[in-house]
Amino acid sequence: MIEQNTQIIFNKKIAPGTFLMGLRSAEIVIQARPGQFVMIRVGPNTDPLLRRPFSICGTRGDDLFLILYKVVGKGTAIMSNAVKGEKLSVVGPLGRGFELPEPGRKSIFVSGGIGVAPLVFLAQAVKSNLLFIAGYRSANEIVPMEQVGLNLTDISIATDDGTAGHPGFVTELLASHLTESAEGHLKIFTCGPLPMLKRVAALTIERDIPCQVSLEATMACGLGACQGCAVRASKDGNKTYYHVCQDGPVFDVHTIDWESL
Amino acid sequence: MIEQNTQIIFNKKIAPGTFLMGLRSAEIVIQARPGQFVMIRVGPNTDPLLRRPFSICGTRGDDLFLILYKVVGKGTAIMSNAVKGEKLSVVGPLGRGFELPEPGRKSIFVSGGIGVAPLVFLAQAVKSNLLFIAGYRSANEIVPMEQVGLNLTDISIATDDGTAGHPGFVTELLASHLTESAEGHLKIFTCGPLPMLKRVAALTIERDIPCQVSLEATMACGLGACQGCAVRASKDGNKTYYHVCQDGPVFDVHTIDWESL
Amino acid sequence: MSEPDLKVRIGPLELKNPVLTASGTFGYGQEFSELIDLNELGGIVVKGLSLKPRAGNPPPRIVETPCGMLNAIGLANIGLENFLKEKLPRLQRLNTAVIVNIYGHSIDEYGAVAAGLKGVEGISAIEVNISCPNVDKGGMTFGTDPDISAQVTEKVLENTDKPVIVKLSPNVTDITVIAKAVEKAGAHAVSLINTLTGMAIDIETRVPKLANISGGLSGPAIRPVAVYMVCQVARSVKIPVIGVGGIMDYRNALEFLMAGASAVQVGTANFVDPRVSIKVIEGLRKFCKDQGITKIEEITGSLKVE
Amino acid sequence: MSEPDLKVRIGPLELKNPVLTASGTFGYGQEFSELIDLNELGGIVVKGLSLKPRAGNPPPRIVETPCGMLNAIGLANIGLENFLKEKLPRLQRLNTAVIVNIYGHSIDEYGAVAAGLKGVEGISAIEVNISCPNVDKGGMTFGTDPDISAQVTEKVLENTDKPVIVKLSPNVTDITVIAKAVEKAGAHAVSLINTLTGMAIDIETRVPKLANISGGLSGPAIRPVAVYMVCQVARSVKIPVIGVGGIMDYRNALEFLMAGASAVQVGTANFVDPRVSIKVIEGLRKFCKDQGITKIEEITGSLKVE
Ligand SMILES: Cc1cc2nc3c(=O)[nH]c(=O)nc-3n(C[C@H](O)[C@H](O)[C@H](O)COP(=O)(O)OP(=O)(O)OC[C@H]3O[C@@H](n4cnc5c(N)ncnc54)[C@H](O)[C@@H]3O)c2cc1C
Ligand SMILES: Cc1cc2nc3c(=O)[nH]c(=O)nc-3n(C[C@H](O)[C@H](O)[C@H](O)COP(=O)(O)OP(=O)(O)OC[C@H]3O[C@@H](n4cnc5c(N)ncnc54)[C@H](O)[C@@H]3O)c2cc1C
Ligand SMILES: Cc1cc2nc3c(=O)[nH]c(=O)nc-3n(C[C@H](O)[C@H](O)[C@H](O)COP(=O)(O)O)c2cc1C
Ligand SMILES: Cc1cc2nc3c(=O)[nH]c(=O)nc-3n(C[C@H](O)[C@H](O)[C@H](O)COP(=O)(O)O)c2cc1C
Ligand code: FES
Ligand code: FES
Repeated sequence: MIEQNTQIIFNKKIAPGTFLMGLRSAEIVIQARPGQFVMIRVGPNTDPLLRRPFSICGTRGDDLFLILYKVVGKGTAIMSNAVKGEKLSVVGPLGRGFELPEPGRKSIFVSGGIGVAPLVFLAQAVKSNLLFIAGYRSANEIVPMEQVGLNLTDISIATDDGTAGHPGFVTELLASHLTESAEGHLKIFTCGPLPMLKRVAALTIERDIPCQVSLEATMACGLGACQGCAVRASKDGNKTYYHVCQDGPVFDVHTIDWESL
Repeated sequence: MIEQNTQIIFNKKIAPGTFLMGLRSAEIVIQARPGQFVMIRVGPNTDPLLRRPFSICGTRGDDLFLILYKVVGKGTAIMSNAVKGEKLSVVGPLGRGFELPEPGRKSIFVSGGIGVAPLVFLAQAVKSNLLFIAGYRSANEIVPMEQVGLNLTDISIATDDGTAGHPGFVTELLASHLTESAEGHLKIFTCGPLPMLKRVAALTIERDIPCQVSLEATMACGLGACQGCAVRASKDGNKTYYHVCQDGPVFDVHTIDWESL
Repeated sequence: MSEPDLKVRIGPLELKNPVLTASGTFGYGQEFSELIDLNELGGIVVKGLSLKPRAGNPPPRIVETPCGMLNAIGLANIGLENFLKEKLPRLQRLNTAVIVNIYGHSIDEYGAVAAGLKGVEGISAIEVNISCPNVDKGGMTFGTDPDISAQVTEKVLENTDKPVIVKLSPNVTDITVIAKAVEKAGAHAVSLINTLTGMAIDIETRVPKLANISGGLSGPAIRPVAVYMVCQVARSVKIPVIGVGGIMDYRNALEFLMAGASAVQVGTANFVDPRVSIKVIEGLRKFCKDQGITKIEEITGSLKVE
Repeated sequence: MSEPDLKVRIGPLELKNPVLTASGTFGYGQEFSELIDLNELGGIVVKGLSLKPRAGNPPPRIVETPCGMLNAIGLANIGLENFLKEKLPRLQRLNTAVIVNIYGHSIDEYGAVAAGLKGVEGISAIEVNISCPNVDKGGMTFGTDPDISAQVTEKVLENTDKPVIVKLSPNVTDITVIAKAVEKAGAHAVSLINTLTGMAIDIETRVPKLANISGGLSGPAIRPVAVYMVCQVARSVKIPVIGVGGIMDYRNALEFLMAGASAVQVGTANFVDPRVSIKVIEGLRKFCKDQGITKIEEITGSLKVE
């Protein structure tokens, strides 16, 4: 984990409202594991005040790491206006990443919207025996996988409005793959909006399929110091709350109290 | 007076730390009088919160007005990074400008540093029978007059460090022109840092030479509504305070209580 | 959908919409008349008025702070007589509520200013500033003591024929105590918050940045405090509450309405964007339309807390 | 010039420099150990400690506000026993002051936490949080009543062998009254300010943004209020004052020192820049050098007001 003023190598729009940013840091590239994130300070001003968390979406060569982000508010709007050569202070890599699938298991990646970001990085590590199911609200939101450095043979798309791929929810596509014969050999990795995650959690818990979920929470420190990013633990554990920044952002599906979310 | 989202036509560095910005507004160009100012909102953020006041430094054609500014803090730093095509909200023109000199009088313009800005605009109106004395801390701060659209024949420079023109204060140069024979035919126009203005005030008051001073004050509204920009009036008047934004920024030298400043 | 009804009632006072401009931040309205149509406003609260003219504090009177500003204007104003002569005629011609913010240095002076406005046409209500931290009375402000607050309220009520809004100070341990005291004394409404007391220091010269040493903090920085206090007060009194503090847009205004305010005042934001009050009104209208709200009054106090 | 002397004395406690990290914003120090050398700090104030572990409030616990943030962590902490076992050993190895921030739900519980830390090595002082707005006692916090504040202070003093710093709430009408009460009760120092109570509302869902409804406002937004209160308190008590609230850089820290603080705490800024506390120390050192100040203690209270 380091704090570094990293240089923007590129910052390009790859879909409406969606940007891919490359930042230079050999230190972060060496340490980064899929599922981990960084806290970015979007500028020198104190409004917005806090850093913003972003999953590491991949690395290039030995000193470039990627952030895939969607403009949703003040902070991301400022980031989208930053140009090559500017520097952004980054803290990371932070948190616990994904556990890689055991050999022989087929991985199914389930993403919703910008939740694709950490899974892209994971896909580069897993490489084979994986199916990537990416859901978007609409065709124009689709993140072009080649542009983020991923050449997948097995990828399915679902769109809420039916403008591309399967018309409907990504979880419907997932369900269609959870056949009884397959169940014992699967592992699910997922990231996306909460309603989607809840559905994936329900599907995998009821079928007893191993599943790793990357969660979001409002964060202040990202370091486990402020206890701001609490998420309720499932009753089985001995903790009441986990801290997403430190105990996560990736959790085993069973450790979370999904009802509380 | 209008509030308008004006487009930046150019924003170029013309000396170290000094920028000339051209903003498009036919409405402001029509209304603007030398000595008036505008309140600029440097960005959509609320930090910095308040607008910043800037003298109108001139107009070009029928829809471009100029701002000459020095980067001294947060707001001006943000402005200096703005690029052509961006828009800035401007309120203006505001305040009372200079009274033009009566025909036959010789005008002496005395500026210190960035205080040159309103006098440039005034010089374009006065045109003839004027001497411009511009003081700077050092040669590298000199604002190139051609670049701000002024071709003066009669201009003197003073620098505190002696790197250009008269070595020493601009007020020394001024004093050298206040010969007894000239006194009755002069009018002084001045803008600059407070110590300089105080000296000009002393020189002109003791010699009874008409003098118009452009003052600065911290401003919140620029409209005469908040009463934040108070400056103490001289004892003769019936007011205790003037408001720089409304009663000024240009004042007759006699109306101000210089001791209070 | 038909146009939503933006009218709100503040006790006996009806406003065409819930957006007022806050005292001290909008002069006498005329300063903004070239930039906006004043008649579109719910109302204008004019600069704090005292019996005699007051020159105010020496400069510097304002300093910017993170997402806020400190002011120590010192309640500079032209005094009752000049107000009636010079400012009121223009205000009377407006088709919007004109609320006169008043203050005094003694309870009697409050009464005297109110009396001076009695029967005067074109004044919709009196707002009583018991909360200004810049004017000392033995080091304390009227508005930090429930008894004195009640006495001021009673005195003003005795001397006026107009609805009385009491403007509360946030610089207290429990603002609901003061709110209840002025409600009991007969106030028709309360407005809150006035500024928080604050200070900034020039580290080069080691002197306070304001000549007055301390000043009142306003602007978006204080909004969370204001929303909290409005929510508390709205749950403790029955009279209408007017929310003030850091409103920059219609979304901020909605926070106050949902927290229990019947109307809002826009203050410091007028400096940042002189047209902000109109934009807030437009934003509220659009919000009502989009959400199918026919009367904006329905929003007041609609915050869901279990 | 030789290196300036940055040492400061807080009553019986000596700090190598006047920069502490504020409770609740720096965990137990270890969270920042990969990013800065903790030994360079003047000291670390650890997260508020109670007798038993506390899970804290449900999420959302934090929300950003203009130049600030609201938190309603609910004083989540691991409890006295786990602290001594799991966290203290690492803290004891540090070469910096370790100050334990404590709180209780009753005066006795304050005493019990203090007693549990009695005689424990490697704890330089106790900071008593009587000001947290998130924990209710009949709707009020201990720190808004001078008598109860004094009682808590006495109770802690009875049960400890360490210097006692009492941390004051800003949510009061007159903070000097509380400061004087805890001084009289024997406190060795006071620290201020804790957070201002505030609230934010999600206008789409009409629910408070914090599950706890209200929370504590911190960050640069509140700095002017903090500087003002530090200045007031420093003029009313003789014990040392530690300044807290919105410090983002050494210039802000200097405002507090000039206003009368002997040391400062950096809180929310640790989230914005985890290395900020070190930068503040470096900035103060450079300022002293540039201004020819040999002992930083000379800056305390050097504000010029006539
Ligand atoms: C561990 C982690 C990893 C993340 N990775 C990515 C990523 O790779 N790419 C990406 O685009 N985003 C990612 N996010 C979300 C990202 O942090 C937020 O979108 C960003 O902070 C918004 O900042 P803003 O200033 O633009 O929006 P704000 O102005 O702060 O908020 C705008 C709107 O977005 C909502 N919002 C803000 N933060 C979040 C959040 N964390 N979750 C859901 N809604 C939010 C707000 O409620 C508000 O409605 C991640 C979040 C976490 C916790
Ligand atoms: C009527 C008027 C006309 C002006 N015309 C011009 C102009 O044409 N060109 C130009 O460059 N500047 C002009 N100024 C000054 C300009 O407004 C300030 O430089 C600007 O507001 C600084 O903003 P900032 O955010 O960069 O600095 P801040 O971060 O606000 O302050 C940085 C430093 O500058 C000092 N400072 C801020 N404002 C002023 C001020 N008004 N006077 C003196 N010191 C100040 C602060 O005390 C601080 O030390 C004018 C001011 C007024 C009142
Ligand atoms: C420059 C200035 C002057 C003010 N003058 C007065 C006043 O005369 N009377 C009063 O009751 N409030 C006065 N206030 C307080 C405002 O009316 C308002 O209560 C406060 O600023 C909080 O709202 P805001 O954050 O929207 O500005 C003044 C505020 C400012 C900034
Ligand atoms: C997330 C968070 C948790 C806090 N927890 C505590 C605490 O446990 N005990 C305490 O006395 N103060 C606590 N505080 C208050 C800070 O120590 C400090 O007094 C306050 O935040 C103001 O300083 P700042 O603006 O620099 O953050 C907390 C503040 C924050 C932001
Ligand atoms: S964000 Fe601070 S503990 Fe997780
Ligand atoms: S800046 Fe508001 S009155 Fe002059």
